[in-house]
Amino acid sequence: MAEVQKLTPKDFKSDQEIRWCAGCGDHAILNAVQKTMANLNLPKEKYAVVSGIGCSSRFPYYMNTYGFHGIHGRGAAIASGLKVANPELSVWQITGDGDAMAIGGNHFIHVIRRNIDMNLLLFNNEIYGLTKGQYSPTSRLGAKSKTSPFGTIEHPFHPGELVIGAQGHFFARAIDVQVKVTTEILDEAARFKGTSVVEILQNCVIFNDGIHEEVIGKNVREDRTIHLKHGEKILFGKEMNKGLIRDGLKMKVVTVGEDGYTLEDILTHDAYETNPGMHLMLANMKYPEFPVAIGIIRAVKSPTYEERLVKQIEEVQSESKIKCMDDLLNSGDTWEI
Amino acid sequence: MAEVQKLTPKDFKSDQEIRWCAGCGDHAILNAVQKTMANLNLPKEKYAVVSGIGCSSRFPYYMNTYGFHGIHGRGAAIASGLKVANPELSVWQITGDGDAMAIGGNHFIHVIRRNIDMNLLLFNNEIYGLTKGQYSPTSRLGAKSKTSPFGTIEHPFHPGELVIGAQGHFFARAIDVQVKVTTEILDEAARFKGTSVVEILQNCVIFNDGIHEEVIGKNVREDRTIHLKHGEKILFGKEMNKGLIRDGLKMKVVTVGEDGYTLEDILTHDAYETNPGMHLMLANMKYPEFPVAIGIIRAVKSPTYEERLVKQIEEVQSESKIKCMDDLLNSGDTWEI
Amino acid sequence: MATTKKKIEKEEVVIRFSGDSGDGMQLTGTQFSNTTALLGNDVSTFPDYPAEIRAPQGTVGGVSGFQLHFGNSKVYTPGDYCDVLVAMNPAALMANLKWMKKGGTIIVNGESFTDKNLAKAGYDENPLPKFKKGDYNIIDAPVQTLVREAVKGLGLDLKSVERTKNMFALGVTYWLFNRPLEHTEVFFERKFSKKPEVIQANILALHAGYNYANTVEALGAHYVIKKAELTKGTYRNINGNVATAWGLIAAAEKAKLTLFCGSYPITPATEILQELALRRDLGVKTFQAEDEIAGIATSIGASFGGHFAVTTTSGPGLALKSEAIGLAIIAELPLVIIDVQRGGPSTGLPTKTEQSDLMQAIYGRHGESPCVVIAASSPSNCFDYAFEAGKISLEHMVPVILLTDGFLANGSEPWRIPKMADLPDIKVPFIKEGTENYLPYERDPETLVRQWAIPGMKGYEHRVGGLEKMDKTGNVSYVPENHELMTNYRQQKVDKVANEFPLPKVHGKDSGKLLVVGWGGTYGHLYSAVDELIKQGKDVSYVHFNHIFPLPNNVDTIFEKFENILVCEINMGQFANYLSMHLPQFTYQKYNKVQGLPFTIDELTNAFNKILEDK
Amino acid sequence: MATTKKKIEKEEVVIRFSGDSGDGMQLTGTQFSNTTALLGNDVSTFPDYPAEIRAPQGTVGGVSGFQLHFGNSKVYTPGDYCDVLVAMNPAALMANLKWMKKGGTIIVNGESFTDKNLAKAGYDENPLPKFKKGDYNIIDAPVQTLVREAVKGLGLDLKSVERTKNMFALGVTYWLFNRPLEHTEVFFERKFSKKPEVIQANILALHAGYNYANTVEALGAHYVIKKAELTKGTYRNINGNVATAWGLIAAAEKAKLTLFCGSYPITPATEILQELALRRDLGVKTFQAEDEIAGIATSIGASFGGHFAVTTTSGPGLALKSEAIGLAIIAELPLVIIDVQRGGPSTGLPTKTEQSDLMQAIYGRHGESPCVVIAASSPSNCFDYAFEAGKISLEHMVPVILLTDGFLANGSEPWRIPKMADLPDIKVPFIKEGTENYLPYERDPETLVRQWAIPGMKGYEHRVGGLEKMDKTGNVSYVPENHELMTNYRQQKVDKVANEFPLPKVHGKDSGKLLVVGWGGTYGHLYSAVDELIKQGKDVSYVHFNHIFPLPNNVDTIFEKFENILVCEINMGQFANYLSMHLPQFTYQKYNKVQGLPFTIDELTNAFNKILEDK
Ligand SMILES: Cc1ncc(C[n+]2csc(CCOP(=O)(O)OP(=O)(O)O)c2C)c(N)n1
Ligand SMILES: Cc1ncc(C[n+]2csc(CCOP(=O)(O)OP(=O)(O)O)c2C)c(N)n1
Ligand code: SF4
Ligand code: SF4
Ligand SMILES: [Mg+2]
Ligand SMILES: [Mg+2]
Repeated sequence: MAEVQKLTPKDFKSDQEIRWCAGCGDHAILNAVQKTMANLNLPKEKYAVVSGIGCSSRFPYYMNTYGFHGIHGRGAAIASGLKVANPELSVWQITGDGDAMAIGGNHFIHVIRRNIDMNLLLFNNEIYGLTKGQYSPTSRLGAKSKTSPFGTIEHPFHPGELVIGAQGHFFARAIDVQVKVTTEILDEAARFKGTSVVEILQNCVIFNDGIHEEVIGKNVREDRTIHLKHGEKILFGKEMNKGLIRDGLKMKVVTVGEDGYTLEDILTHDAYETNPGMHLMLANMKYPEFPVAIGIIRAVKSPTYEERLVKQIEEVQSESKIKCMDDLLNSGDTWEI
Repeated sequence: MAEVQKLTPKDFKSDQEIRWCAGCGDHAILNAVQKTMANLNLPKEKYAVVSGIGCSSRFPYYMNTYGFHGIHGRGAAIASGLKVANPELSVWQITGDGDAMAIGGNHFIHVIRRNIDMNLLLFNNEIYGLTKGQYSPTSRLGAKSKTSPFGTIEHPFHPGELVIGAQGHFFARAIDVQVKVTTEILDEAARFKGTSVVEILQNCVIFNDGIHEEVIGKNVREDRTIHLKHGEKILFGKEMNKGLIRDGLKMKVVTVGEDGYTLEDILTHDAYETNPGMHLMLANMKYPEFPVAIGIIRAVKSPTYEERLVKQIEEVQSESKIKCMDDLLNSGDTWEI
Repeated sequence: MATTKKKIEKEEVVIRFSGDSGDGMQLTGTQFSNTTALLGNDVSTFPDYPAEIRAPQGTVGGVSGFQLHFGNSKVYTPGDYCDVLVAMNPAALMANLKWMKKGGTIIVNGESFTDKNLAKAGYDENPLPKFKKGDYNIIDAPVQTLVREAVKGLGLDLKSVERTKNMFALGVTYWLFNRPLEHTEVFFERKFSKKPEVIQANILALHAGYNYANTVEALGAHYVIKKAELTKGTYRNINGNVATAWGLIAAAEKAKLTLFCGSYPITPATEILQELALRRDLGVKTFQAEDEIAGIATSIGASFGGHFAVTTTSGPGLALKSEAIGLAIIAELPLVIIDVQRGGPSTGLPTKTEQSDLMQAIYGRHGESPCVVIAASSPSNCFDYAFEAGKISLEHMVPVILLTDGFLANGSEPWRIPKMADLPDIKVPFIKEGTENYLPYERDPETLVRQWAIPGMKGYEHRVGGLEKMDKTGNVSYVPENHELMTNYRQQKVDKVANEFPLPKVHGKDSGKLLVVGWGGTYGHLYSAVDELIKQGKDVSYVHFNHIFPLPNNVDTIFEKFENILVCEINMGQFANYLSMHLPQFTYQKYNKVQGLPFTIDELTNAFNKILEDK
Repeated sequence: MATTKKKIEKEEVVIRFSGDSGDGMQLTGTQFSNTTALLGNDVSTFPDYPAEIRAPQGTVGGVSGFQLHFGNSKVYTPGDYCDVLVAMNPAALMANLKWMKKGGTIIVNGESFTDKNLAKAGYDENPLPKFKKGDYNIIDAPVQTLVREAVKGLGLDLKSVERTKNMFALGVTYWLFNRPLEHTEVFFERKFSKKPEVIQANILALHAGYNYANTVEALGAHYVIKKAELTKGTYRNINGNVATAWGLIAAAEKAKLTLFCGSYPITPATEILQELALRRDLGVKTFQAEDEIAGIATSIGASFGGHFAVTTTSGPGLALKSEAIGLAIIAELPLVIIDVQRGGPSTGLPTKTEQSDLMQAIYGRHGESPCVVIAASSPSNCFDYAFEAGKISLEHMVPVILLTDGFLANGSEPWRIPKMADLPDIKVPFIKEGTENYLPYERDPETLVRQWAIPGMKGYEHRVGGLEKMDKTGNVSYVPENHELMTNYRQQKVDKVANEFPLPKVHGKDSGKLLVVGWGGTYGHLYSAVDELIKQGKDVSYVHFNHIFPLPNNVDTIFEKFENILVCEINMGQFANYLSMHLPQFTYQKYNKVQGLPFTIDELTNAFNKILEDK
């Protein structure tokens, strides 16, 4: 690869005007992505950003990279084809909770299952933004929206749980406005070989304003979220004195120094553990019983689909006598006239 | 409801010739379903059997009930509409690993999420039978088939794991040829209010013969499977002396009476536990490390979609002034000319 | 309110409110049209907004408009050119000036004409001082200053104050056309009952605008538009989407069935689902599905279960439903599919109108899979055609596709409220109780319709599905001759629906030089354009199609009496091509427009005149 | 092997092997045709089997058949009526007797004519003794007994022994037509190299059949069919699906691109995916997607990524792909979509053939979304049209739908192997290196084709997508006039492809009373039927279409010279209707069949004669 000139986030800004509402969480995520890419030391032309349809899916237009604004729900499939065709690219899929988990649900679970190396950024605002405010598969039970004027009657998906159910190897969670933290998380996601799903809690100021506020509000965030880091004790809170311990086959929150709990008792986060049980519990933690987990929850290495494909092709090619189309045409039973 | 005449399995046999291969596991499952229905004490016309496309999906034709042989992958959605329209029916969806988890993957996870009260029987033969032998989303990594002549390069889904990832409330596993056990399991599934998913390990004699044999083969079955029963110790083996114990946040297999383990140490199965962690581990158990779990792994009560819908309609109706179309037409701003 | 200026009578007026997407122009327009309708004028509206939630502020791309046309007799379109334009910023002026009538009134918020905003809008310099006297009557109002002044007692933050600018503009237009303020006042009182200061602010801004107009020099006169001579009755305003939703509920009530709608949101069809979701009180079951395929598949399941099932969508969603429509066709179950057309292909122009899904509706399925296709032609008659779609579907056990479009869906007009008792009955072909040996695919010899048995009915257990079925029994059959028989039955069953379709009426003479042909949402424009020429004594007539597949019987008897047939469509000529197939004995000329916009009367009359003048 | 009977020369013969689905008739038929092709005869085959993996044993519904037609000159169809029928059980006889030529030879496995089997087949009594002398030459062979005898030394279980019955039947027919056994022997040796006893058993059964035929009285004579006069060259047998797969690989090689196929299995298209999956050695990337939508969407992604991307399916799958085809059209990316048509609607008759997806292929999308549609017309020319589909798609940056059908897909024929060097080049319009200011939607003024830049290429970063795009830049645009411009460009770009299509050749005179018109997979039957009448001196000609949308230029110059035009299709008249649209100046008569079966020559010549005899 040619020597890469050091790029800046600005190099990743396209000339198109940004058409998200003022105050939309998408703006901050765009910044974080552009920062991450600038840090990654790859030339601009090696990036491809693929999306479906939704406010979030407008993303590729604002990136000065290769981009594909696909059709609703199919971003994961388009990105899969692109990555398999061109394994050298750094492929990013941008999607919304509707795009990924309503119409795109099948491609979402299948790309994860196949472990195709891409970064899947799921902007979760718990609403259909672009179509102006209908509930989504992540909207909470009872949520009122234009299509649920009397409240929804459906259990929402928890993205992390579905990712793990679909054999997910990488799952992380981030918060739109925390650009620095998000950039760190995206950096790890980008370096991870396999499908890295990052759920980003995103605010839709117009149709679902403040939906994450109870957990991530400035004043409460430190007590109601926990930033997981591999190999570190699972501690949180303003004073960093609350933590998670094992409780039978489950977990519970304790305060270090209270009820006889010491730092010793606190669990250490292991993002690399293959068994998904612990990661499922971490991904599922909900306020008020638990803090909501931010950071890399799961990152388990495994060969990617396209690596396996390339390897299989090489193996078969090295053994087969058929090297070109003429060989194939003349293989097997033929006769002369 | 009218007095129900005691029905026999024969009452549920339609006049159509059965078109599965001799030796196909589907035959035994058909028997088990007919037995279960006869036991349930519901009149015949209250049953509806819905399917997609696949060998397994031919099922409705062989049932002398209402039936709908849908299109590939859409059985779950058709059944959802039917049940919501007609909550009094006992709705059974029959599907294959391809029908449910390939093309039908999205409807599969969404019906589970919504917890619509139906019995979803997933015939898992790890192959596309009807189209003559291509690998499916449950085929094991490396499996050779007509479309993977050099072995697959994809991780398979584990149905139980995906069900739990999709907020599943009921998951069970059964073995095609064990008609009696399957009948028991189906009976519980039918009585459970909500989406009851039963994965049935099914043998395709033609395209994937013996795929489950290593685990369920007559001679090894007792040692390699475990029949879970709610409230009972998790024991298995010919002598019923092997069992599961907790090991940190995971589980392991021990022999009672060996290494100092006693019956006390053995875990008790709790199918009603809300937290899915334990059920995920049980559903995920794989030979040779673990025995494969048969029986009801998870059965957590929760209101169904259609119950909530009926309730919401009743509530709104009791409060609204609009009682008929004329009321609606004349509501709001109107004027006379 | 007392006003002091003189009054001028007008027959009809076109107003366009335009501003940034966030300026509340849709609300303003709706208020004006509701108030106007209440006064007894006929009104037609055309909301026109960008695809983004918030398109870039201050740019032409971000302009949101609401046009309305009202008069003292029936109005058929929202009008082409405006008598009055409200432009809340330079971009709105830039975008809309080309739609102004010479001599019309332009109300601008002069304070927004800053250098920055002018640049964003693409102006090199402020255009306001440049207008020639007599070109337009420009009312340059200091809107910001005046609303700030008006609401200053309320202690609102700046953002909330700014949000009332649209009410100022509305107040000006209310004065101009002598409309009462009460309706809008009541609207705010209801809508913001929990925020009294918001109510107050809007009402104060409204009055400020009204008073400003009353005071300012430039507005010399009120306009008076007499009531329209409309049929007696109770009226309401309705847009196409709400009318569609209500037509479906009405059909369910007439058929004595529960309405089920499995659907997935998509512009511009979403509002139908939203309107139905509000109607739990009428027992409507809406099911927001995971995608369009689940939308139709749940509806097919509900139809099998004995509900009146519908699914609503727009072009991309109709494409996704193609396979399942085939299932409903072969299962011979009732199902209504509503396609609110928008600009294609692919995501295309999602908020713009087009008629380009016609071929997809008729032919967009594999195999020989005929179903009925009909189209609405005005916002309010979406009610009638939705009702009819239900009636045909339930009575003939066949899927019906109803085509509307973005123009009808969002457009509104006053509508004489029907009485349910006056609507026709819907007779569902349920299996008669006591029937022995139910054969699910035995047909009525006349209509070829099969009888419907619903799960839960004792003694009629049977199976349906997508494989070819044996005549009468419905069992799976691969018998070659049976496949041909069933294929013919399915086609003929649909063809026979034509017997219920009226022959479309010709507007104008029933023979002559030129017959203009339209279908669906272009009715208002085509009618008005033809009518204008007829009034000028030109040799032109008009016929409009709401029944597409099958065509009504004997359409040839209409066509054969004209020298020229001109088919006008907002697409590349799909209906014309379709007519070529079914009535190949005629030659069809085409007039097409594919700009995401309705026709204008001007361009139509020009096109017609060209043919009329041809020797 | 030495044979002792006399020889009779024949020009052409039709044989049908038929039995239970489990009887191995497909294998038997394939062996006979391969052996026959190797001898230098021209062969055409028609496998015909039930939709179930194992349809009910012993019933008519469960009969699996393989028909083949071979001769000493070119054969165009698998034949209508059989000279020789092999019927392995009563059901096979019941199902196929109507296809027998009077006086033909029927080889039955008499031991299977038990009461139980007769009843299952629907016979009241054994029909064999009832045949009149001279009706047919019935060879009633004790197949079970003889194979058991033949293989008894091998210690096989009963099931394995039974499985060799088909080889006995093959042996009889080999004797009858004087075919060598070697080819089949070698086949078994290769296929079961790890099961020597299976090889032995099959070879012994084959010989047993051959020897039985040589011995038995009833078979008085060998038939001798001379070699066909075929163009010199290397030949192989190929069926339509394999030919399609290979045509795609050839196009990729010529374009110097990797072939990517995103697909989901579906009868009768699955074999294309399977064949491509075998070709990892040629670098082919097959991606078995989770559904048809992912199949096409991954292909669109791969196309964006610079691969030659294809997706393969049948009718229901094409329906599901509709929306995404629109995306490829507006993104102007190359993509080949292959639709192997089967009987519809819905699941329909999945293993049977039909031509009823034509309208869907041309019009089955929302919006104005034209793409190229072409169709193959023989098993082996699936190679040529798959190659051409690739060439058009890559050179014109446009999706191309290739229609084949179940009849072509499974049918096979000898094929003269082309040399890659003889195939035309494929010139992909890649952006030229060093281009500055790449505008992704700038077009070649001649062809309107845009230039292709692939992710990874430095300096050409750009975005594509489904929203309407600005001319040249490709940025999102809602400008009304631009939408019309781009809509026209997309249409004209497709229309211009017609310039590369040859005018189809007329078989027979180029003017006269009757022109028979066909398209796609009916070529062989229509050609043969017309040819037969031409040889009888009748005033009839034939023209066949492989290029459907756009039509080749100047087709009117062909049509205008005939009094009658008869369009023959395995559907309800879709191509005829389509022609009405595009060439409305002609009147099209229709001859249609919708039975899941190809035409027969008889029914065609009857239909033609009826028109010819009409005054
Ligand atoms: C086939 C199809 N169906 C429906 C739509 C309409 N649609 C566009 S975006 C969207 C949902 C957007 O929600 P989400 O994915 O959460 O994105 P957000 O706008 O919230 O970022 C819908 C329903 C469409 N464009 N295409
Ligand atoms: C839209 C569509 N795509 C593909 C098919 C072809 N098809 C029919 S069944 C099937 C897979 C069957 O596998 P599975 O669901 O596992 O059922 P099984 O036959 O193994 O019981 C496929 C791919 C189809 N009928 N329709
Ligand atoms: S509608 Fe919501 S999600 Fe969409 S741009 Fe606006 S704030 Fe963001
Ligand atoms: S192919 Fe397999 S799954 Fe299908 S009927 Fe036969 S044995 Fe059963
Ligand atoms: Mg969202
Ligand atoms: Mg299967």
